[in-house]
Amino acid sequence: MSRQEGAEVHLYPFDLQLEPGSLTVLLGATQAGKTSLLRLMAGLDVPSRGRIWADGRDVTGVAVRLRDVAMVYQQFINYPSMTVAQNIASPLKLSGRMAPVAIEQRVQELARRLRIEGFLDRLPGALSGGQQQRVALARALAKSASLMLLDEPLVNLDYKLREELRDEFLTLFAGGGSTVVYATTEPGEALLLGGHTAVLDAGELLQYGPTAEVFHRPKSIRVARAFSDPPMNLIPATAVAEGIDLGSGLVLDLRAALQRLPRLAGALTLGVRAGALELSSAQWPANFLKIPAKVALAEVSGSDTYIHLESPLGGLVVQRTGVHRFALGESVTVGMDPGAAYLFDAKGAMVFAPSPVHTAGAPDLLRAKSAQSAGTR
Amino acid sequence: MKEARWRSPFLIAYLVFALLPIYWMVNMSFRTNEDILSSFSVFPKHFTWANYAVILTDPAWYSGYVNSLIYVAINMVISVTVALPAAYAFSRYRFLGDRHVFFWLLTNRMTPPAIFLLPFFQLYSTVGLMDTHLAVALAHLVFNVPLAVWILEGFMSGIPREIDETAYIDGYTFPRFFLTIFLPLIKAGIGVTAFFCFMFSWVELLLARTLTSVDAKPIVATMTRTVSASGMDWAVLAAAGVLTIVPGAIVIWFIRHYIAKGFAMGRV
Amino acid sequence: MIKPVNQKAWWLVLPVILCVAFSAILPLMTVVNYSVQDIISPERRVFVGTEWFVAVLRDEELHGAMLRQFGYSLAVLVVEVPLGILLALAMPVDGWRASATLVLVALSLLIPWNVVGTIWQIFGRSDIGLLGAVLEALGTEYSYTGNPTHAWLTVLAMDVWHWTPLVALLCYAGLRAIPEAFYQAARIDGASRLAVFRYIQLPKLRGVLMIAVLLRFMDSFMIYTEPFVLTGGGPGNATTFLSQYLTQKAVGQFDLGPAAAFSLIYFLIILLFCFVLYNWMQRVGTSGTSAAGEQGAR
Amino acid sequence: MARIHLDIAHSYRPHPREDADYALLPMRQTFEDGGAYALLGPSGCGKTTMLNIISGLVRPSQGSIWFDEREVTGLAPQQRNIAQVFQFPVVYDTMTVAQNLAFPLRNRGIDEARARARVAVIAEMLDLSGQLDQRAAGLSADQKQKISLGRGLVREDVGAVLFDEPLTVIDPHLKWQLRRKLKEIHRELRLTLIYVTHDQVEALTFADTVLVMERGRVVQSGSPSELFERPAHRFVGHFIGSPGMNFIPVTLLARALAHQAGALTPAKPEVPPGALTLGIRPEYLRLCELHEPGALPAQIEQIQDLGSCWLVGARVQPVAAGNAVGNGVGNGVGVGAALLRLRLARGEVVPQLNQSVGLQLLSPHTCFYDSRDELMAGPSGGVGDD
Repeated sequence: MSRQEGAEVHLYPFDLQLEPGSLTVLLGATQAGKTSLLRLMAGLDVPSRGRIWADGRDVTGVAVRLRDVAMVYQQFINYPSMTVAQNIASPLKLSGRMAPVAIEQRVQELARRLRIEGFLDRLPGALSGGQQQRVALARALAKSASLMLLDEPLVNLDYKLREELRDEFLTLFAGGGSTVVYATTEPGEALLLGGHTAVLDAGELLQYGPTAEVFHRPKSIRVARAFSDPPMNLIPATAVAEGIDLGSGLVLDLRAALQRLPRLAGALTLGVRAGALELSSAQWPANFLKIPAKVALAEVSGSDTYIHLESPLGGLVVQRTGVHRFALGESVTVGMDPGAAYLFDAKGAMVFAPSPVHTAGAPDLLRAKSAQSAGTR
Repeated sequence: MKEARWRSPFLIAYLVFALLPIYWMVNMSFRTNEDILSSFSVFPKHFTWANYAVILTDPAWYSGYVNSLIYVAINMVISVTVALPAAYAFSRYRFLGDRHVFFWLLTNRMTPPAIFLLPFFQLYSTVGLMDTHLAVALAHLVFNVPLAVWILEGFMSGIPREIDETAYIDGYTFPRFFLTIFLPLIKAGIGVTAFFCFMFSWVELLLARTLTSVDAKPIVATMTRTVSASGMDWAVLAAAGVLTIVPGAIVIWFIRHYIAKGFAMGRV
Repeated sequence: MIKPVNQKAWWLVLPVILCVAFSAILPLMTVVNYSVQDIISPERRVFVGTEWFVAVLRDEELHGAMLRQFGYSLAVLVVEVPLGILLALAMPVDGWRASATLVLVALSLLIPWNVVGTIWQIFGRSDIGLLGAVLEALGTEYSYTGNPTHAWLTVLAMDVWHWTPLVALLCYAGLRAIPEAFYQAARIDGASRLAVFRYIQLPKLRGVLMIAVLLRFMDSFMIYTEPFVLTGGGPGNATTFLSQYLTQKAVGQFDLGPAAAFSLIYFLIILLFCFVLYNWMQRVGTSGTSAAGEQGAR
Repeated sequence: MARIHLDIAHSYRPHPREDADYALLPMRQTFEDGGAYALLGPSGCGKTTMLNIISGLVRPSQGSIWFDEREVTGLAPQQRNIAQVFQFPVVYDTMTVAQNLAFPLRNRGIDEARARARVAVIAEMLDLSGQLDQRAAGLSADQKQKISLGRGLVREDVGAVLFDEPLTVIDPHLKWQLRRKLKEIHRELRLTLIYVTHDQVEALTFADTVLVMERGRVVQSGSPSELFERPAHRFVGHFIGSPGMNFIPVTLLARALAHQAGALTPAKPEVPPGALTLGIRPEYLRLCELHEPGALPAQIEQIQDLGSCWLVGARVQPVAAGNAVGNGVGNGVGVGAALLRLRLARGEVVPQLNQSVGLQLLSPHTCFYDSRDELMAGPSGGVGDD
């Protein structure tokens, strides 16, 4: 399928070809145009310019109900006056192609897969948020439409439920029967879902490709910023002989890291992921850049600790596995591995990205890091 | 919030003020005219059903009620049925001149019936609708349809548009969606709307009286004419009055839970 | 998100347009037509241009009616709005008491307007009416048929009795719409009962109150039936308001031209207020929905 | 400033019979003066009820509440001298920001000058100084919420400030700044702060002590790292961390335990042999060669690239206690089937899909849970707590 839309307000013209039968994540902040795009795909809105094709057939003008799509919203949308069973059955009944018995079986089967078989004869209003969303999913799956659209389906659930349902998505969509488009604001969610990712920002399609690739080789600063949580550390720099000068006397030595690069010149932006920065470790090799910093806040996300720092280079964020305590204002040293550096040119285009494996630091350090990540500091 | 001291006394005081006049009429409706005029008393001494008997047996009287109920019913049905799709359109879509149409509808709710009096008289005479239930029902549409659209629009806007979209995606046609899914969702709204249509059509006198003479003469008109004609039969008049309150009281009891909601949108 | 544009929606509105067109536009056109003609008899009519308008605007009686009308409408607002608010505050919040009160309060709204008149006609008579009798007993020469002031006051009392519930119910609904958190926060901030009213309830009622005010103004502005039954506009012209005046002209004296011209003027006045009301609705409506959204998020 | 002690139970039903009738099961709880506490739990666990009981909006159906030596069970919120911030912004529309902030002070008859000074301080902290004279009504949701926070913090004499998911309406990328504000404020004002949330990030970031709640009970109360390192209850292990702790049923033989004791450093009380549940966090579960001692054979089922690390799912086949597998744990520990999650740091050797690998279940971080899901043995308290 290939789509090409331009809706003046919400979306700038672009061309996007979804991998058939795969899962595509639309990643972007709120107002990035994800919902607009989904609505266009569904046919709820009509593009102000351009056309939409499904399997080679132009569906631009086709009425929603004649299209082969299913959609799940972030609000839990069900028919309040129908029982769960009737809700799930309704698209099947309407298609008119199935015998009542067959419908009955399909409903049962879906309910089992989504673990709501217990509530089939209740009204959606009587269920918890998570269960309501399961019902909505079941109804969407019932059609087994060739295009399945999900608009931030988990955003209104608390995070444990999100984890649970997200894992189920992976199995539910593994079949590859239908093309799934999943809109989210969370980079983490995109990574967990895998598949392909399309990064949207302010109505522009910035990059589209396999999720891991988009993550590890962002085309531009905008992509890197949109597809990093915690936000990637971005530091203005200028090219010098042995690497790049970050100002305030800090120079990152890139000679070891990137021989295979055209000579750098002029103004650059250095990008380092929070996970690639390290705190106060004895065994840093010589080429590591050591940056003095003060702790502004240690955010604990359960499995990781994000340490927000103030440094001569501006605000930095460091990610550490496990739960760690830092006093506000505590001073620490940050170690930056040249091998983990992203470089963007003056126009914001990516000129160098570290090899994926490398982002955690020099190989000889791996054991050390994993040992260290085992908590004690 | 905690109950404040002044509340209950004030409430009771008001209720007395609200109910006393009504009670007085009820009281009189159970007395004979002579009794009323001769002696003054706060409760019926010689209790009698006679006045009600008069009304329920004399066709001139009870046909009045029947007529009123007929045109109120017709009006209610028409108002709600035409208002439903319109309200949906206003609550869901933007279209050329929507705001202006809505405003224009509201102006009709606000126009004094007196203004329409004359032209209605002419118009209905020419199309030969004079003195029919339909005439009054149609006349009352002037203020009831805008009202119905207004109230329903409020209720419909409270229902997420995603439900409509999901339905269309599931393959519902508009009519089927509207009847099987949407209407059940706004039951309350329809109830409230019907109530207000009933109320405003039931209480209106001016048009009802002007557009009818004999066959469709509403109770309200019957009463005023009795007043002007045969001296003052207070007792019967009171009984008639009491009977006009009954239907309203019944209706309001049924939708009491929705009233507040209906008013909540200030759509009255 | 914004509503999609869809011109097909017109088809849904069409029935309403037709209905109202038949029962409003046609008549209005006739009015306009009359207002510029002198109808001697159905056959013989003469075009007279704006003559009637001029005549009507010069008409002393009309000025009188107009003044009485405004005076009356203001009086209605001054009494009914505060009373309505108090009543709303006093009404129980839940349980059977709540619904019982609700019904009792709303009852007077459901009484046919002429019966309202009748009720007070009876109630106020000094020979057979409780009110009248009591006032007599207190030694006042009370008579709503004889004394203009009494008549005027009685009509006002009747209107208060009849319509205050509308204001009350509006406010009541408005109060119910205030999230509990506001009251809790106020308690924790140590706010007095008065402060709660002044800083939470009153501001939150702004919307409904505006609606109530304008509705009451409109309806009192077109009041007809009740005074008609009670006083017939008298004594003298004490209770002759615009609608009575118009009906007298139209049906009574049957001079259609002036009546029509007057109708239009009347209509334009109303239209003006309508416009104000509508724009208010728009604003209030939007703010209201945003508040609803906040709660919807729960 | 007050030390808050609860000895209560609460039920919204008149005559509670079984546990399900209780919103809060009977509990004792003490909040030390000047501490930063968080009540963490899924919706419906009773955390908000507990908060409202402390603030006096809800009166507990049983028991009593003490602020220092003073019993406040029967007292109304305004008499308790506490402040509370709600989930959704509560501002007085007709007032300016300044008037809003000053409102609690006014109601307590604090004189203008002092009120103004205090308002200035708070406004400065929440960087509202710019808007002080604006009408509160016009502001954005997160601005309004800042005002609510301000009204909560404005009183110096306040015994405690209670927060009910105050950051719900805040825009995600503003959240961490406000969290930082709250922490700074806590450090500067040293007020007792109690913070209700269902979001582990909020709780663990904000609080020195987190009370994890489930179905009306406090299942564990401790520092963030304690919750992470030695969850006192399976629910905590599951609820904290994403993904949560791995659980796998095991049976220990006496012999094996002795043999393994080295691994369970220092597990007091000694883990009794028999059936129990072993818990280990994805961060601590390590891959190893099948022939290494203690290796548990497993098959790789799922590999997810999380950017900064790998998330690997390994399927474990059941092993009866006593019979050796490889020379793995089998001889000591019988193991039930389970899908275990591992987190591998970037650059660690990542296995192939369907590859069979060895897992090291026993590490200094391994926890053991009894049939009542409560912790029997795990890493010594201090681990990771620094």
